[in-house]
Amino acid sequence: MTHPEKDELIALPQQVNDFCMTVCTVNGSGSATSNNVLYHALFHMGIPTSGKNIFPSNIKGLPTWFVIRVSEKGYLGRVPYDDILVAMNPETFLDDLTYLPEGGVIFYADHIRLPENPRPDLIFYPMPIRRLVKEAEVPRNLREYMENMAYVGIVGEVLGINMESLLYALKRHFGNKATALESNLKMVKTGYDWAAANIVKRDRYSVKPLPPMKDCILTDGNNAAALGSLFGGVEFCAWYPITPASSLVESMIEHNPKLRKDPVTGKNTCVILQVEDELAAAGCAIGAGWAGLRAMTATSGPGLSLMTENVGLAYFTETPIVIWDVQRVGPSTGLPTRTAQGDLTFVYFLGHGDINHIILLPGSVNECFEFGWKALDLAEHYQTPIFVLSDLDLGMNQWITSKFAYPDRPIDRGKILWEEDLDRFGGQWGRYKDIDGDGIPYRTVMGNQNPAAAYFTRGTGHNEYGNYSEDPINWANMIRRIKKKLMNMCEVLPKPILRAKPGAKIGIIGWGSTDPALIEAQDMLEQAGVPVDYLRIRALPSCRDVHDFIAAHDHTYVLELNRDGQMCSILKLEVSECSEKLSSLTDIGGLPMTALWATEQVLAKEMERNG
Amino acid sequence: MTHPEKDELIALPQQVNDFCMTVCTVNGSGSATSNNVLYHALFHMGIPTSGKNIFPSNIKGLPTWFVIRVSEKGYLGRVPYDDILVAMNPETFLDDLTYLPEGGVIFYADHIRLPENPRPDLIFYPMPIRRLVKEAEVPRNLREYMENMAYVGIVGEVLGINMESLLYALKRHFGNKATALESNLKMVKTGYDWAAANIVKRDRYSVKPLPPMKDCILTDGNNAAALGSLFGGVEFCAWYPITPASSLVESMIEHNPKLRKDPVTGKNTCVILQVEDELAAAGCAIGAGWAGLRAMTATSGPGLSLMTENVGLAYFTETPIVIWDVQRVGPSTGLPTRTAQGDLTFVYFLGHGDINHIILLPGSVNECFEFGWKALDLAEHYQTPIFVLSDLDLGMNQWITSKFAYPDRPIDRGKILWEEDLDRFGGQWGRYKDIDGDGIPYRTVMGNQNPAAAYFTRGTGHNEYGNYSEDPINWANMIRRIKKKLMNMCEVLPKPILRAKPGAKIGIIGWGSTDPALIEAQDMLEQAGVPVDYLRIRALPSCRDVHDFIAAHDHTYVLELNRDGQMCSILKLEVSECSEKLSSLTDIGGLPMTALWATEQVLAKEMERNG
Amino acid sequence: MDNAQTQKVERNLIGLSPVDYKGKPSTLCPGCGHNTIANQIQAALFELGVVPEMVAKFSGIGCSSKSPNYFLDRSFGFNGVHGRMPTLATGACFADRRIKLIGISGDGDSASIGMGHFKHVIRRNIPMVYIIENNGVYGLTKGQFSATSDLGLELRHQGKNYLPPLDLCLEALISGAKFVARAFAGDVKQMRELFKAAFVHDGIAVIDVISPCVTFNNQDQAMQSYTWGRENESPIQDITFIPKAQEIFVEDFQEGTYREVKLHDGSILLLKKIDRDYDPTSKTAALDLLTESYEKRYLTTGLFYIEKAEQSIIDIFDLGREPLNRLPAERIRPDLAALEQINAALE
Amino acid sequence: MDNAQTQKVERNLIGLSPVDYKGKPSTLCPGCGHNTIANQIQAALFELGVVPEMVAKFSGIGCSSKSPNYFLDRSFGFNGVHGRMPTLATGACFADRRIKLIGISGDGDSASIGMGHFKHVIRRNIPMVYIIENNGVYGLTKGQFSATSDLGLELRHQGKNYLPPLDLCLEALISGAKFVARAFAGDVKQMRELFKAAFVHDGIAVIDVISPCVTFNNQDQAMQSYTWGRENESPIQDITFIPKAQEIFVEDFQEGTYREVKLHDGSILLLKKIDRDYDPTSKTAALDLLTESYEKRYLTTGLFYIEKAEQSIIDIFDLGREPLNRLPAERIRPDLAALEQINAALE
Ligand SMILES: Cc1ncc(C[n+]2csc(CCOP(=O)(O)OP(=O)(O)O)c2C)c(N)n1
Ligand SMILES: Cc1ncc(C[n+]2csc(CCOP(=O)(O)OP(=O)(O)O)c2C)c(N)n1
Ligand code: SF4
Ligand code: SF4
Ligand SMILES: [Mg+2]
Ligand SMILES: [Mg+2]
Repeated sequence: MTHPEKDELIALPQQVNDFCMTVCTVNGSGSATSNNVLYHALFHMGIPTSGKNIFPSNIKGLPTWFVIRVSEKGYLGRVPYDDILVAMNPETFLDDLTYLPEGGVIFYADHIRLPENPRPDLIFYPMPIRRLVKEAEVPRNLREYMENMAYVGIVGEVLGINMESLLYALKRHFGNKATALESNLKMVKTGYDWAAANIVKRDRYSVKPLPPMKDCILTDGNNAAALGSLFGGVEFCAWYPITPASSLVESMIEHNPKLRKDPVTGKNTCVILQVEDELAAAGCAIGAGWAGLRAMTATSGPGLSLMTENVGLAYFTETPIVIWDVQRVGPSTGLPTRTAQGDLTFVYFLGHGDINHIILLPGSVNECFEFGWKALDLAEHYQTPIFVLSDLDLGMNQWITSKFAYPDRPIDRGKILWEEDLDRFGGQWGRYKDIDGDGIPYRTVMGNQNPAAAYFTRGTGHNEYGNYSEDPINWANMIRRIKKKLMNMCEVLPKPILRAKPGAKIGIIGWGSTDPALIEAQDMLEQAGVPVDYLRIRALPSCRDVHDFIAAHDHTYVLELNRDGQMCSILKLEVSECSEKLSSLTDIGGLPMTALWATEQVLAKEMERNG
Repeated sequence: MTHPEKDELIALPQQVNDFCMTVCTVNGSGSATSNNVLYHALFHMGIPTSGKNIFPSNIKGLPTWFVIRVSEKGYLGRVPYDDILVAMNPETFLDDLTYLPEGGVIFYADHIRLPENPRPDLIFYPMPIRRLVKEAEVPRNLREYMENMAYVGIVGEVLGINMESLLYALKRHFGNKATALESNLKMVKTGYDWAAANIVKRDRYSVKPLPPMKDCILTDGNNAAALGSLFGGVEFCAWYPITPASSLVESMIEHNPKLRKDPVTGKNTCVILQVEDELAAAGCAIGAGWAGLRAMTATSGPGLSLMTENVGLAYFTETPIVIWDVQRVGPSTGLPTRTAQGDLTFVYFLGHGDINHIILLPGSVNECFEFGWKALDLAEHYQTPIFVLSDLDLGMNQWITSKFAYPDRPIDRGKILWEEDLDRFGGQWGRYKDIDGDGIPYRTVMGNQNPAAAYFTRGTGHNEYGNYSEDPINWANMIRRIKKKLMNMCEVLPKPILRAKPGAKIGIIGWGSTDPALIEAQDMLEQAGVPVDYLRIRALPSCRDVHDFIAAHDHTYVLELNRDGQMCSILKLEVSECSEKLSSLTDIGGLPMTALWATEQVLAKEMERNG
Repeated sequence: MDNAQTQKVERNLIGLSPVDYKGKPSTLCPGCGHNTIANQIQAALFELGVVPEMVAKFSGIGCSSKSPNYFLDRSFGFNGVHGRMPTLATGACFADRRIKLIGISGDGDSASIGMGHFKHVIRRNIPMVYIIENNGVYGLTKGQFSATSDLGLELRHQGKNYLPPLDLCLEALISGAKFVARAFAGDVKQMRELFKAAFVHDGIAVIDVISPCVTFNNQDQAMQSYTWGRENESPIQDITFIPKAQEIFVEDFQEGTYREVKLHDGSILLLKKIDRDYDPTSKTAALDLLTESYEKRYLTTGLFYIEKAEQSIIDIFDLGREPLNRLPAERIRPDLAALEQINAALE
Repeated sequence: MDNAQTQKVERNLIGLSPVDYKGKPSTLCPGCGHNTIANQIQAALFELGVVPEMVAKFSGIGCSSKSPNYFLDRSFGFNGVHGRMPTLATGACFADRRIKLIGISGDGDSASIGMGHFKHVIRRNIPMVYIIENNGVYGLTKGQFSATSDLGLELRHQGKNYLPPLDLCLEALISGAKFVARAFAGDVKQMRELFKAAFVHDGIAVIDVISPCVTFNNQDQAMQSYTWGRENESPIQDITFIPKAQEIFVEDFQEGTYREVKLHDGSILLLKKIDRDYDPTSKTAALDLLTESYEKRYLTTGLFYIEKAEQSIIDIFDLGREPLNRLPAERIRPDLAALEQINAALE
């Protein structure tokens, strides 16, 4: 094996705090921990960083990639190349190499065979991983795992990650498990020391500490959603395991005991129940929501499909529930461990018969928290299912986000009537009467002892008092009122966020987890001489602002991670008078969006459009 | 009780072969038979007639209406009034009276109490039903039933229905049950004779025989769909009972033994299996379709909702199945015995992830037959779920329709490969390879003994050979090919039907069972000085013709029986460049559309539009 | 034996009259077994002196599932979608633990589309009375076979049933139900006593009631018809429910002919032996009896199995005694300090 | 006893070698019980001399449901959605009655989301081998409780399981299964013999295989772990499958220690008594045994119940011997005359 000459490469500029590194391992080998340590250490150094786990739908032994992007400018979307490769998996090695640009760096476990003629433009650092682990006298059953800790030390040293930050990250991970901390730390140090002594740095990538990121935390969207729900006073969650939604509920299970003891009695105030399937999960949540509990469930595409009939029931009986859909790639079982924004039109029209839904679209981990509690308020206020569409990228990957803010308003239980409230109505109350003219009726819940409180809830046609009715006019009134109730909501839902550029005549619209890619693309487009305004939609149905944005621009591109341009379709309906101003740009392969893709797509289309 | 003076009324013109009569009874009383006899007798007299049963979601004892419209001009949609009432149900009597126009006629069982001050503009004929039945010495358990036969005779006589035609209708109903025929005939005659002797005709409604309707038959859409499927060579149908789809499969069960014995072996060639739920119905159909049987299921909204996940599986594994959705009013359980066109957007986007479907939209009983066999061909040809959206009105009511035409082309099994076919491919075959460039791959089915035939089917990401793949490019290619395959179909699907009017600048679009109402409305509009062209869409996605129609007209109204204007929404997507030329007009109360409503709506909107 | 509760009285212990337990007028077919059941639920609750507001009713879809509308108008009710009744009850049971839940289902609703939920609500031992109004047919959709239809049954439009029926008591037992009984709509006294016992049982009580569909499945030979039931019913006990306050007074008490079962709230179920002595606390006895009656095709009725559960699902979740759905906002939203801790841990 | 089929041979009766029964390389965790099952299916079919093309494989979703990919690459397979495997097999069984169906499912797949279909595919007696790879946990979603998880089991992220497990053999038995067995991945010989018997059985054969998940549920005390299984397994018989062509030769044959069960195709299952004599044709015996082992918490394995069904569902539908999916168009489309008759009747 020949290494390219050092000075051939030195010509490329140094890249400090700006590169992408991918660690290639097999899953089930414990590499998740090592990668998180690397990632947290960078965060501790104050460097904007994102970490994305690209993993197979399998438990052990298949290729997994962990992609760390470091960007002083704060661009945290995915990039389609790797500056640095940490190669631990011989199987994918050759393929992984193809993602490296000129000057790229490879740290590889030295039991991996290099290709016959390695690209001369790359820098290879062999790592004597197995030897280091053996010398560290690690017990046999921990060896594979410790190999991963060894590369943490080596890579950390070469890149310039502080040992202090690595220690911090290890502590964060192992908490008070002292022996585990000690042995892992030892292994990291071994790697670190070995690298210091043996590796001559020939590459151009490195990190430098920055001032600490103020008020930032590091976590995943599912954890945030769990916490947001718990702070939202959720009292009941029924669920059925499914990737990538399971960890949302599992985070709830983790935090629930600490957060949700009744301060008065010390008893639990939130029930989390794993049930037999998603039909049951939705059914149980509806039963609970109907009975006056703040209720939710979380699932992904296949589970959502199974909830369809029950969603119709909740919609038409006006029962509050929150449904988190952490999207993965569909149709069908699809790619269970890959990300997409493919459930939007489905959810929008979910259920037979005339139906319309409210959908919240968090675009950051912080919004997962915020929409967690807001969704519960909205559900109870408007007495309807509220959907929150997150995705695997947002939900399961670690993101830097601003600290969770305490809810800025009290819990909203909506128009619930208790014994004494009913008396006020003097017998005038009817479960489905639009007393206030806002389309939202008053409701009572199970347990209310007022003899006027009880009513019979049903998914069949019913009149204002909940009694069975097949009367055509009654039917029409009932479902028109429900629609009115929900259309009234648009302006109350989270407003879109505008990021404007001077002189922009073109708009781009995005939603959800593609935000970092689109922010970066917007800057790239500006540099390319095509300034665009960027609007991120955060809820459907869309509000006036969205309409105005589209109307105000010559043309607007809707960029999203699906095949069919689903948001674009919905906008063509909701803002149909501007249909011709909308173009759809889509990317669907299961990976997060890249700014490069977005930029190229918009530029190409603009070329077309202008001639 | 005072009757209005005879000559006051005589001023109104005679209405021969042009009126609407509603028979008001309670369900479970056997009135269905009587009403059908009346209806068939009219058909036998050559008079265009439609019969609609408006019944409760209940088995016995609640109000039911049977509406017979007689129209020499052939207008067979619903009208929003009743010229003639046959009142057998005291409970609804007062309300029923409000639907009568001036000069309206009431035949009422004389045990019903008339209102204190009956409207003077109406004509009342009391019928001594109970006395007649008693005198006829009907066994006690048949009395309620025979009361209905008595009114058949009375009403028939007064309207001028031939006794010969009544006899024909009775024979058609009772077939070779001689005693039943005899006793019913006797009862009808008793009523007939009593009326002839005792009723002085004071009203203006009557029928006159016309030349026999050539090549017409009388049946319901569900029976037609069943027959169409059996003639389409369906080999497997799994189902779960649900109104209004049950009778579709029950018709199949009825005809199957006669129609589908293998001419060679005398063995059955079609399996009809009632299963535990709709999840199973779809699953079984997919299993069968996958294994090379022509497979189908039939359901309605709630069942369809439950099939959602399986539809995604069929779509993505490219498994042919046909799903009949006989629509009823939703959301949720809604009005199970009322009609609607409310599942269209739901079906269009049915399934999580990126998905798109083919939907056939029969608008007549005859089309139910035709689309019955065509759907099976399309499913196998394109290897995808094919939806056929009928509705309760079309499916369960009796309609006059032209004779069923024998399929004009051989059964199309699509690209199925058997042992010897595979050899031709010389090992090049892959289940999901687009060999022909039309997006449609070749498939093998279970039982094929060629060692190259077997493959592993899965709803997860797979490559051209069906092997598991998480590769982003492969994924994108796979689902883009599927979309291409289905978009290629538009022009092959049943084309829309145009009914043009000279000088029309305005278009109206409809689909499904509203056809008679829209045909009539078109004529009414013309008379009102607003000629419109009428396009009935028969399949989605829509073809070029639909686009051209919308583009060619100043404005187009889409009229349908739902709340949200679902077809209009889809057209706004598919023909989005013409969005602003489309307006939605909707009616949703569970009853069939009336021409009057359609006419008034279009006129009002035209007034608005023209300032 | 003849004791006070079975006599018609105008007012019960809590001063309510039978009308207070009524529902809307039934729209089911006259003679339908489901109406009898609705009546006996009213009677049982009246006799027990239960406050109607302390009951909630759940059902799926079917003629049977309509019946909650026909009793206890003063109780909350939720008539959901087909087969999913148990899930609604499961979610609701945590909202106010004082409320007693009654679920009404049909054989189609529970044995076909709802089979999975039926099994799992039992496994979770949700505190409710689960009544199946079993007529061996789909009533509301006009007479198709159900999974409890008799082998060989013939129905119009459907032909002949070639599949063996499921026995829902066996199904319940196997999945861990601790109160399993069968009643027959032709035997109202037994039904009512069973309902009372089920109502005070602490945990799920499953009662399979053979409830003839007079419109679609009441031919004399049909297993779920009145005639067949009357001819083939074989009750295993003569049952009397004795409320906790009341002295037991049995006129013809004979050694060995009675078994007493003490219920959760202190009431007693007095089981008078009929043919053979039967121990309703033995699961094996129940299995053997039900297997035998299934194979020999007779209709055993009575209390097949009863056992006290160690803890209810509400205890397992350690909820307070106050209804969860009434906790004020400040007791369900953690405070700012808690959030600050969370934030700190994620820094 | 030592007979030919259990020895490694290069070629079987139909001239195929073990490789002809292989699937794709497994991507399950090394040591996963599911891999053992896949291997034993291959071995059993190899030994039986079944043509791989005459087999079709069905599964739902889960690690277990992936395993059909890891055996019989020459057979058609359909890996559907979670819990609905039985429905796919049901639809497919009518297409070509010569094909033998194998369904593979997990405890999550069959006992939770798929419970209803599990029950009903049994009730319909669809001719297939139904194998549950039961590890008491959700493997593929990383270690949640399943409905067969042991009471009190603790799992990371999930806490403690407070619900009693379901016994899938009992469930199968109650719903009418006529071949019910349990195997343990730590006991391959028994498993293989059971597979062979199941394969020649004419109707649904349900085999619950305890198949440890080494990654998420293999702690020594866990009911579905290797260790617990090895310590608590109590096979009721020593099983030997004797193909129909072969002479029975039993070395240590002793009066009263063996039972012979004749299978549908003429093969024989030789059941050597272990602790007590057990009659696998008695449903009561099976119920009692399973109830006992459930309550006393030991792992019974073996053939619990076997009975010959009177007719298969394919007979009931009276299908021809030719595969339905190969009938040419003219045999499935009625002729013009038939349509004319229909039209005439509707005039
Ligand atoms: C998802 C769904 N499928 C089918 C139906 C149609 N349906 C209404 S009631 C019923 C069966 C009722 O049978 P059962 O539960 O035995 O009640 P019964 O009417 O006999 O009392 C069915 C299938 C439905 N409402 N929803
Ligand atoms: C409708 C649906 N819900 C949930 C899932 C997620 N999921 C995949 S596998 C699985 C459970 C598998 O458990 P089991 O059947 O016991 O198989 P094992 O992995 O343990 O072998 C679940 C819940 C899914 N794929 N589809
Ligand atoms: S159809 Fe049958 S089940 Fe339904 S109400 Fe009538 S008798 Fe009862
Ligand atoms: S996770 Fe468990 S069940 Fe899945 S492959 Fe690994 S050991 Fe087997
Ligand atoms: Mg029933
Ligand atoms: Mg499992």
